[in-house]
Amino acid sequence: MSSGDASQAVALLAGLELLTAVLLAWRGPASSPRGPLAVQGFALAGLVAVIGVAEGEPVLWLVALLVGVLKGVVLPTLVVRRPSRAAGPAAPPAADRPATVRPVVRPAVVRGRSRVPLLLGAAGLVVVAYLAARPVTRVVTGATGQALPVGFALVLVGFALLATGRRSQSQLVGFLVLDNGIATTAFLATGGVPLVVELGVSLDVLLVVLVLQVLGSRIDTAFGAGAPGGTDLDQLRELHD
Amino acid sequence: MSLRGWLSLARRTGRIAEPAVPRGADSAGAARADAGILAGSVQVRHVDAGSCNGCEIEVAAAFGPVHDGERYGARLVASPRHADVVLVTGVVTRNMAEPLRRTVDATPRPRLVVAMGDCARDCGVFAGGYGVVGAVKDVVDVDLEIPGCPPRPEAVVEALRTVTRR
Amino acid sequence: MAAVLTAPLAAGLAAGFTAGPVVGPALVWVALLGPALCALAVLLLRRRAVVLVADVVASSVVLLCGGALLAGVADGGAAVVTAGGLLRVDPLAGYLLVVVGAVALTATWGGLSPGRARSRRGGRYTTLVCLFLAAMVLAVVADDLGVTWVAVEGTTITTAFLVGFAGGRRAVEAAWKYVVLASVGVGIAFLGLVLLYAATRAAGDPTLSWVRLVTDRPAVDPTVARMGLLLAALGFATKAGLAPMHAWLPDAHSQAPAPVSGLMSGVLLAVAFGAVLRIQRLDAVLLDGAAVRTLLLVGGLLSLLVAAVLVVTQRDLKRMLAYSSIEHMGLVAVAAAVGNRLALAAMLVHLLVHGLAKASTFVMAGRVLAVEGTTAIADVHGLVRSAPRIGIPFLAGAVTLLGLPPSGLFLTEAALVVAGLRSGYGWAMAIVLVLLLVVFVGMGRAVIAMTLGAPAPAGSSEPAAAATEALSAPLAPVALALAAACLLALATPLAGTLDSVVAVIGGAP
Amino acid sequence: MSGEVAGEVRVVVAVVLQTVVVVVAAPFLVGVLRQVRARWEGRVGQGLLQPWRDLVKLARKEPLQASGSTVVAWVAPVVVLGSGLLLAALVPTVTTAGPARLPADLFVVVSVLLVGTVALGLLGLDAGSAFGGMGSSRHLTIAALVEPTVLLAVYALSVPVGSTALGPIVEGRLADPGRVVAPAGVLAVVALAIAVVAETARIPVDNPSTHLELTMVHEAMVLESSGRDLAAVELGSWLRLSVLLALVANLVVPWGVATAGDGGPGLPALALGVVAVVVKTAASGVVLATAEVFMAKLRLFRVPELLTGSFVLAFLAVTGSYVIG
Repeated sequence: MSSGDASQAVALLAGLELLTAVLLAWRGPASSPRGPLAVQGFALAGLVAVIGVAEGEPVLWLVALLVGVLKGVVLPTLVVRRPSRAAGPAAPPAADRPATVRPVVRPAVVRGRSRVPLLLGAAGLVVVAYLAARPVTRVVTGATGQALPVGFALVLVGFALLATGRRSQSQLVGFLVLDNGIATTAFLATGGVPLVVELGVSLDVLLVVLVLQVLGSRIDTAFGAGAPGGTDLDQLRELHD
Repeated sequence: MSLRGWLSLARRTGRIAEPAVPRGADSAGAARADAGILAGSVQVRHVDAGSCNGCEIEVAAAFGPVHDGERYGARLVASPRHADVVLVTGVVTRNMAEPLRRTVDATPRPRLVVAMGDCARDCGVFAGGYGVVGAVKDVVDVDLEIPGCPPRPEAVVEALRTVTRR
Repeated sequence: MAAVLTAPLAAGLAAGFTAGPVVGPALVWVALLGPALCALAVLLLRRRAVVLVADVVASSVVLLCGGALLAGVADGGAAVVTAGGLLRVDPLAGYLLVVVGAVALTATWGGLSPGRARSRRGGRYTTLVCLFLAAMVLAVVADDLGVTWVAVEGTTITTAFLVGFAGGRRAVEAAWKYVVLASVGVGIAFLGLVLLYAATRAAGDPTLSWVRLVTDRPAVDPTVARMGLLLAALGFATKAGLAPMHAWLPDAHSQAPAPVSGLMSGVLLAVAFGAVLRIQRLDAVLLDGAAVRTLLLVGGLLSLLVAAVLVVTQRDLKRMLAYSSIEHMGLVAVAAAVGNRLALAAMLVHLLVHGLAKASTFVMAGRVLAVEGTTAIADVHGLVRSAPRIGIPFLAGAVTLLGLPPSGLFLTEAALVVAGLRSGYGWAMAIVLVLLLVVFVGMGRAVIAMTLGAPAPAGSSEPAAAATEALSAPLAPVALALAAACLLALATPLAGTLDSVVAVIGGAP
Repeated sequence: MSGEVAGEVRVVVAVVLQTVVVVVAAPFLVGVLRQVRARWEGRVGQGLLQPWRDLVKLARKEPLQASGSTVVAWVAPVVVLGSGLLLAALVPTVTTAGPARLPADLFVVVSVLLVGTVALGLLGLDAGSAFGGMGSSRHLTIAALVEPTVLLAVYALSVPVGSTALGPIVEGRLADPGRVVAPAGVLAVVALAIAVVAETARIPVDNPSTHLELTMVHEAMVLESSGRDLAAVELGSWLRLSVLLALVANLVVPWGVATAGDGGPGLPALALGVVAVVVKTAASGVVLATAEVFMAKLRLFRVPELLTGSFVLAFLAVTGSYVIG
């Protein structure tokens, strides 16, 4: 693979990641984030593979496989999974506090805010990312530096998704986009962190998503609403000063 | 249903339209000679002048997938300005007499008025009702009549085919 | 308490330490795997006795190994390196191990609860606490900053269910916010580490090893390295509870079970701050050190401000203690920013003393909750007279936290102010003093209202099982910890050890 | 005859041929769309010729005008048809060659589009009927949201070429196929495709076969037109649809288009260009109709969201074309 091909492939895959990030910001509250997330994950894995081929590092092929399985298959599946109430033992209420019985209300129509501000904000964030990445692109040599702003943009868009997400699922999606952005930056800027760290990071991300998934279902139980995409987190307002 | 579900449903269903029957003899002498320019393309504006909705169901069936009136060049439109045929169903009630007249006036010539169903032809069971002005022919000139209460979709399609000549 | 308890043991171990090169690495592995094995034992054995004491055993193991390692590496000893350089114990790591062990022992011993051990989920609780300890130990002894990051993220994962352990809407809400905010914050730190790695890669030697970065001083691109170090410091500061990234802290600390609150408040913050200290050292070595210093100074003063404002208006006891933690982390950050030897030494002692005092106070706050059924400040009166076994140690802990003499915090705060004045941070010290005074008044008023004065007329005469357990729970750990918190700062023989720790993080004279 | 003049003649011939091809093919494209939809629904369908039959019939009918309508009622259809014809001549569908005096510049093309849009809006308002005014208001709202997207998307495509004319952009993609899959190009084409769907009043922005006045956009504006006025408006709209669809098809699959070359395109190239554009446009019509079958029309309040999304994509394409190519 020539360096021209490699840089073109990197640009294409990075563009795909950016596109899926925008799609995730664009998506209505009722549509599943699984497809775009999976595409983003596979694009990231493809990026790793391309870098592996371009730099002749067979270790990166292994990492690409790991990333593809984790971010292309496992995590998107975990995000959309709705654990059934009966399956997991719900946390029993504390003995000293009587459990309030709430009717389980499932709204038929998912309320959704307008995505326009978020979308326009995402566009602005991408510009910010391009500006912020400029000093880094200066020091990164090789075919990958040009696409580096995409990693930054993903981080910022993920952050925006997380901050504006009203449901447990949207926040989870934001977290994954953020994480994909960091991973993209890592692979584009450095050709990947050391393998030990990479393995640990992958494990951590998987566990965090699992933990959040379980907590999300507990929130559903505690707040008594099982809307698609999880309970409206605006209800989480018992703790404040 | 998922997209894959829709695709497989569409594939399994295939074409559900009835096979096309050859057009019968030109039974409708009422179709005027100057309607010849309508051959092959007829836009239909449907007017409910006071129907019980039985005919409406049959109109919908005539343009539904099974009878598929569109394959003979007929098409329902949303405005009388776009129409060649005013398809009137039901007896003409007091409130609808004037709108019906205006609708027919708003239809550019050459145009045809088709009275569909027994009510539209001779008031049917509603004859003599206090709110009834009369049959369609008492209000506007009628070119073609489709008998039946309600007429079968095949009859609707057949009548329109005498205009489209397909 | 650490020194009091472990001095003889540590001396013995240190003797063996110098005898052969095997002992040091072995101690590191014991400190790391001990808690993990305790977790495994709980999972496998499921005996009530094991469930009850496993976390105490794990804490003791960490304390002993930490003491021995500190004794070995301090005062000119060579750092212990193992696992191909991934793990490395220098004096700072040894000291933080001692802090982890000592505070964890206080929290777990004081939080011993036969009732919880009997319950269905007691095993899960103990397992998670042991894993939490293991993650903290890994975060401290890792030399590779990437491994440190993985371990810090691991502390979030292991504490997530501990924060939500009580169940119910408030606990699960706190857990959700904690995991989301902490993992995002720590994610930012990883982005920073990635940039740092990219900078070192461009300089020709890609590495995240802290010691290699400090000793080799690669010629990194200053802009990228500064971005990376700032992001990394910011991310780890989230986990250390510095404002304005502190939003998760009051929720998590107020909803977690008391011993876990004590652990998180007393050591998790310190462990995360240890990572910040290493980042600060890198900033000083690779660049001019101004960026992270400014970040710490601003973050520290902001934390003090946030704590001062919210402690005064606080209505919940555990939230008040959480804001007190933010206040103390703010002090620590300011001390790190001042950065001379006196300030750094004061900061190190402050970390330990605050951890011991905070863990004791949280343990006592848990008993207050068990006895009174509430942590609302306004609903608790006259504890000293109604339940002296709880009221007196609680008052003692709170007074220690407030920094009244003979508390060690009084000395460290005084030393910090002196150090700040010497280094030309007079204006900052003025702000610190004013805000400390506000916190002192706000917290003091609440504590006095709760402990002194006449008790409320007793409502229900039937004490709950939890209350009975709380009234008979051991006081020894709290007493020991508070005694250590008062005496430790006076222990002059430790000065040499402190000197070597300060040398690691580069205290300019 | 000098070579220069001969070249110009060939260019004019090519442009005239292109216009004729588009005019002849546009109703067939609509026939394809309706036929594909009918087949997905299990119907037989009306056949590809039907739009042509409708047009011929409409042209032969007496045009009626609503009382109170003004000169706009017969001028606007002519303007709509004229803008469609001009688009057919300007936009590279069969050939990328164009007369030098009338550049197929980005801004010219968008202006021509806008002239048709505004004429249609005025036509809806003219009769003073409630639905017409409502349709015009919606139509112009959508247009106001779409035009910036079209401008940005084509601008992003023009960056690597260095020219805002559509012909060189298509030629550039033909010369360097890497640009077709370059992220900026992909983003811009996706944005452009959404803008085209909105501009030509297709699902999910508008439903061309609706009978419910309250949901109408395009249909509501032409409710009062009849006879040859209606024929002109319909043909104008179909021309728009065909030209824009062919443009998107040419951007995605530029192969086969007759390039300007030296001295204008030759006859074999033009013949190939005709076949290619017919095949490409028909294929994209099949894709569009299939997509429409499986989609629901968006609520009007959600349309700005869709169009903002496409605007963001176009914006990213512009930023991306400067940074990652």
